[in-house]
Amino acid sequence: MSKPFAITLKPGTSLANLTGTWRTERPVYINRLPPCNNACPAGENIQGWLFHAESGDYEQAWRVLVQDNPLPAVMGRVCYHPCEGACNRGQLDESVGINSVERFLGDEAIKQGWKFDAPATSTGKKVLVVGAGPSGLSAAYHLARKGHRVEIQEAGPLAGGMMRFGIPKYRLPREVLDAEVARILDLGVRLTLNTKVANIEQSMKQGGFDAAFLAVGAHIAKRAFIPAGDAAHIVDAVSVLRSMEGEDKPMLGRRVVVYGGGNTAIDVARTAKRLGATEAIIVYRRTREKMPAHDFEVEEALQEGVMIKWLSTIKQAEEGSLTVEKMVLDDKGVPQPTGEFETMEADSLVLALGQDVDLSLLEGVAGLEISNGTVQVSPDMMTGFPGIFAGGDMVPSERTVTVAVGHGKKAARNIDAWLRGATYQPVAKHEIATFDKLNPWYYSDADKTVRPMLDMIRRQTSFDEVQGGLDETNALFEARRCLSCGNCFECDNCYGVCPDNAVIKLGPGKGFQFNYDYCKGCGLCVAECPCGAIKMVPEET
Amino acid sequence: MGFQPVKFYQTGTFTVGNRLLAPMDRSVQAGQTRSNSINSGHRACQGCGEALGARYAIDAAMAESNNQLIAVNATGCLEVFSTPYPESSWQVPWIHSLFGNAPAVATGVAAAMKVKGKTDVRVVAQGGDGSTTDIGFGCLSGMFERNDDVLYICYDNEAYMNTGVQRSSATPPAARTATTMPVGPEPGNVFGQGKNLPEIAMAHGIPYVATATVADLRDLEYKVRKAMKMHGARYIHLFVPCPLGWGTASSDTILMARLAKESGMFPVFEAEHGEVTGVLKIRRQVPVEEYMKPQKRFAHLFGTHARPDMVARIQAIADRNIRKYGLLEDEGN
Amino acid sequence: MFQIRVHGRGGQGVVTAAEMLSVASFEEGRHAQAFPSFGSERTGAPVVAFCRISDKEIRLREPIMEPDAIIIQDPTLLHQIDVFAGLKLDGYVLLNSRHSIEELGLGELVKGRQAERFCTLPATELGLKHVGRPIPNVPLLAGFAALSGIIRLESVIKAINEKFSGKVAAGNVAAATEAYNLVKEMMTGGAHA
Amino acid sequence: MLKQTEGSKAVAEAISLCRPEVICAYPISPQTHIVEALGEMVKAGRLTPCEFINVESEFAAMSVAIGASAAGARAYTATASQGLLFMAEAVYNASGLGLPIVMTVANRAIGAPINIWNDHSDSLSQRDSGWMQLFAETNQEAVDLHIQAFRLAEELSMPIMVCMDGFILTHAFERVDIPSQQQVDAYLPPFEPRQVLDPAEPVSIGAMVGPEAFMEVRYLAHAKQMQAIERIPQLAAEFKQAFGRDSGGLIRTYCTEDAETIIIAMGSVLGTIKDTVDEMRLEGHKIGVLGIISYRPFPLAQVRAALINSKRFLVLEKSLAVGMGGIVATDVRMAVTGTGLKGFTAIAGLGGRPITKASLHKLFREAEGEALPPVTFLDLDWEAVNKQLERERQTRRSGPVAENILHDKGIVSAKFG
Repeated sequence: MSKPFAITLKPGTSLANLTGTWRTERPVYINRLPPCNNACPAGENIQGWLFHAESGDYEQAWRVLVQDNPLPAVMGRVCYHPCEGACNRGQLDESVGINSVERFLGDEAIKQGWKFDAPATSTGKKVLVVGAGPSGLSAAYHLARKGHRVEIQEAGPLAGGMMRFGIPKYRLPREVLDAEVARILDLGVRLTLNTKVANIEQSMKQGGFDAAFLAVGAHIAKRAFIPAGDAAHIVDAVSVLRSMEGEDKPMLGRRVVVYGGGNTAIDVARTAKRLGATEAIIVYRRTREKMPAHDFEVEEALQEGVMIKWLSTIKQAEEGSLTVEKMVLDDKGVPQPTGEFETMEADSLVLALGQDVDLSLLEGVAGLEISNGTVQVSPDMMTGFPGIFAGGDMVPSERTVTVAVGHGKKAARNIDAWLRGATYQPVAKHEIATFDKLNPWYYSDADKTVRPMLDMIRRQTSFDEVQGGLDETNALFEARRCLSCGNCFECDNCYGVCPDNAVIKLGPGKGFQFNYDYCKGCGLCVAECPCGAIKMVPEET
Repeated sequence: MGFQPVKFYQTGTFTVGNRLLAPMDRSVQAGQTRSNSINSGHRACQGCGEALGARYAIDAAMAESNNQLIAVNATGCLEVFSTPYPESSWQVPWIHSLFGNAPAVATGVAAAMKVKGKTDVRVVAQGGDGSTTDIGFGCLSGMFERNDDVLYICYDNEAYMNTGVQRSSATPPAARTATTMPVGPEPGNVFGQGKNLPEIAMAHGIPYVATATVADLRDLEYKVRKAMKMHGARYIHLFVPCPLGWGTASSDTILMARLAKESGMFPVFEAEHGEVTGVLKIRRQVPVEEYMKPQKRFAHLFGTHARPDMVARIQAIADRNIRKYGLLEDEGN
Repeated sequence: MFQIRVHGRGGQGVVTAAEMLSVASFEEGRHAQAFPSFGSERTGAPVVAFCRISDKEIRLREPIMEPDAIIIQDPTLLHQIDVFAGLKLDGYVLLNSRHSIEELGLGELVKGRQAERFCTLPATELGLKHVGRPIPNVPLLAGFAALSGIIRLESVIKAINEKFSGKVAAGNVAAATEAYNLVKEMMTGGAHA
Repeated sequence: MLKQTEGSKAVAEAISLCRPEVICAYPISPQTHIVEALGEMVKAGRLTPCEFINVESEFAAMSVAIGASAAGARAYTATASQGLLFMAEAVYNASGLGLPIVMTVANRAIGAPINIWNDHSDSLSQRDSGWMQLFAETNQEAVDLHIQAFRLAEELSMPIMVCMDGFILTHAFERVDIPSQQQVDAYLPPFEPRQVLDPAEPVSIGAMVGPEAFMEVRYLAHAKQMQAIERIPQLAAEFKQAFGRDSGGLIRTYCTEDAETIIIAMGSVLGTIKDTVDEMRLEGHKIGVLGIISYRPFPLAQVRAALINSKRFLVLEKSLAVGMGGIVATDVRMAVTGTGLKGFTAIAGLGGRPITKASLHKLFREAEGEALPPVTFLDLDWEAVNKQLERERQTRRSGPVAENILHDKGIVSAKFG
């Protein structure tokens, strides 16, 4: 067809006009650090594993998860999930139930019998891990995956540390813990129980260990000076909780008073209730807002009938009774005595005032610095003695399972580097994907899934697990509530909203790239990216 | 209404694509093989809503017609920026004739297809608000009345942008244009009774009338595809913000469309044979100020010589839309 | 060339009369040209139509100002416009009326002309009688054929059958035939003359 | 087949024989009978396949034709007067896009004052639109020109107006030979568009063309009409061979061989002129006639050749370039540039004013005697005009001009209501 000159044009010929020359700013794809990942003490790539869970690929999700944390089923129960506190979705409706999805994945792994991949190589190096708590298990796991031979020496009769001897069964069923420990041991980690390391240098030399990671935990209960009559029944929380694992259950009486405001105080009070106490009363110096225990735990305890007496200190203990002084908070929130006293009945008083570390194994080791009852470590988790690393409750930090697991991972990376004569170089963190970087319009309204709770009678009378897990539908739903903050999740918005067709879609899983020949730099893709994974940068001048 | 209900998938149907959806449930725009009916290299301004809207609409029509489509274009920005000799951005058979005759030209094309028995070839006519609501109004009404087999799409950016932002009968009250300057006691465009073209189209009793915005792609595609499934005269009024004419950031084009809808300034609905059959509810209602403030064409209503009285009158227009079309969830409908 | 002018009112079939006259002439193998006084007249308004008949091609396009024959479909026009303007001295006049030329007070007009070329015919009544409508054009055409001999009745009947069909055609043929005979009778009988 | 029929009906039959695929109809006198007849044919199924579209305006009529033609359909419409002006933008567009639309213009005056009668102001106002304009002298020629027009338009991919005098031809019953379908099919091949909207081979038609190419586009349109100068006589010759009739062509001469005075005109008035010339010839006047059939393209060389051996010419035209004089005359004068021929212009028949043999006799004699001013207004009522001019000299508000003149002429305006 001979087409009339100029009147009729060939289709699509405007490709000859490179409108990219109009641009003064260019969009670039970036990755921002999601706040959940940033907040996770265990350094989990939460968004990463949620991504797979969103598509229903739970095994892949679990595998991504356990790259950082070998204990998802435990973590899904006992972690206080700072990730959820940081979750941007919290500003939209409610944060994503990361913890519940983690538990689902952990339970699914146990149910399906998923195993860790065997280490690809063997380095021939031997590492001693002291303590089979969360930190020690985590370090052992990561070291084993890096091809080192690992032996855990544990003073107690069972692995798990505080996970077993500090956390009640109703929060962490022991078969879950056992399954996750067993999976770590399946990697070839050797566990020696009932073996207290008395002298670390000696133990290392004897065993021919190239490095050691110390994670003995904090098992010694802190005492407070409370004038007490001889007949007063005063015990510490650590012993109470530990004895729950033995044959003989602790005898606390019908009216139990717990002194303290941390999670351990809550655990003991709830345990007492389950052991048959008609009254379990927590006495705490300050107010509920100031209480270190997590609010949801406090709430659950209250639901179960635990009572809490705020702004009170125990001044004296006698047989069957306590003397309590009322306190007030001063301007700075510090409790001050009022001089008002009262008496309350109590068959026993449980002190939950914190724990100390047994540092006896370090006696005589050169270069160590001990302060406030903890071992000081460098940022690479190494103590002052080369080759000896430490983590968990025995180093200065928040004392949670998740932090401990994080320590184990971090220490393992550094031990691995040290063993290779290198220094571990952490990957630089991206800028955090804060809420203002997102375009939340695009996320559908979806309230958080509520996890099922055990009925109240059983909560008050048995040690059955209180909080249930999600089923698959719920877990999928919850995973899909993730906003994928800061990282492209292939929603195609940039591809769709570009008026100049200057975004090239590379195909599923491959993301996008800009066609700068035609991109005019309008910035629509940036504005309409739901998750803040594009930014504008000035063109070079 | 507005789009096929989709199971909750992270972003529902608000984003262009959704990797969690089955391919057949995804938008045309998410597809790697979408037609790109209007190709790269066109000379629209940065962030042009009309270029975007045209690709959205024509790609959807292409998909629904199995690429058997002919497009007719009125004079206007879209025509000028897409076909400056010697280059054309169109990848569909396309004709531009005049400012005011796109509906009639489309009628002619449709008649030719009918007479030649090419029943699979479908015809779309398109124009801006000037050509649709003003100069081409007569032809449009004629096309409607005859119920010619044409889908007419109006890209409404509320003024004559091609000629330098002059008022059209789709320009909102109080808006600044080159012919309604923000001076005098009633600055900007007059508060008239308006010219509601979708309702005028409905008054013709044609099979399908719908409004849509570039901020609700799925809804737009659903409407274009629905319209393309029908025969006879069909009308889609597509709201396409203009960064140049409105004085907004080029990156805010979709935001503006969204706020127009969420404030009630632009009701999004569909109608069959003259009766409203569905509305797209407001999802997160905003006052009209939130929509107006980022736009320089309304700047004279805010700031030092603020005119809250005029803003209130515009809010009243939005409120009336909300009542009339039942745009809020709790208002029935 | 023979030129006819038809006067009447809108709705009386004036233009049709001229056209049928041209068709009748065409049927006789002659050239004919019929045209209206192109206007925007509505029902009831005075209307004029023209017809030229010739044995060779007709090129002339001017209105007929000096007709060889005038057919007046409505006698009330006599008092309103100069229907006889330009009538040739030897011209024909056929008037739709039950009254005679004299009764209509047209004696003056006939003076100095050929009185046998002036004739009236109750065409409206004939139309009513045969077609059921007071349309006088067809009877007048037939009457004109009888009066002038310019065309034959058979040609008028052919034109009728070309224009109409069925009952209407048959009625018109009947009306035409009666009109033709009536005029012939008047001419030979001289009853009115 | 020979028929005694109305011009409009004859043209409608001719159009039908050309197998148009899309017909756009909007009523305006005096073209209505054409599209009415076509509408009936389509509805009755006698013209098929064809889409008959009742549009809402002439602007839409031409626009629908544009769309149809661009989509590869043979498109036809008809208009007149104000209607042509109302579609003017689309008229230019159709030619600019090179769409071979054929349109009948039933020539009629342009108001105000509103006037439904014949003159050539309408199509001549579209002189520069890029459309070819062919003027019919008789209804037979109108029939024949339409058949030739489709062929020419489609060969060149340019639109054509076939102009026929409103009422004088459109409403005249006369003898017309309507060709057979076989004859027309043999002469006019199916429409093979030069550009077409087709999903199988997409193109963009109607691009914006800037200074860098616009002149070339315009020149190419001009070149098309120059080609038409070649093709029109050839197509007329082929037509004669196929149909046995002289019809069309660029110009037609009558008694010009020895003529000293040549009268030039377009359209149906040529018949009256020829009758007048015949009568003058009988009296020994050396006078002839030059009919222009193809007004656009204007056959400069052919007109020059036809006039070169005469002494003087008179252009009698039914149009007026207000403030200037003749429209056709200007073109004719260009054709004879440098010949030294004496030329006169007579403006005649505006708004349907009858052009009578009597007036022509007088006019032609004056032309022969070169006793005419350069521009003559035939049968102008000087008394009425002068009275009005005088009134205006005296009073600023002298009342409605048309009304005044009608009063002066003693005609009751109500009669024209």
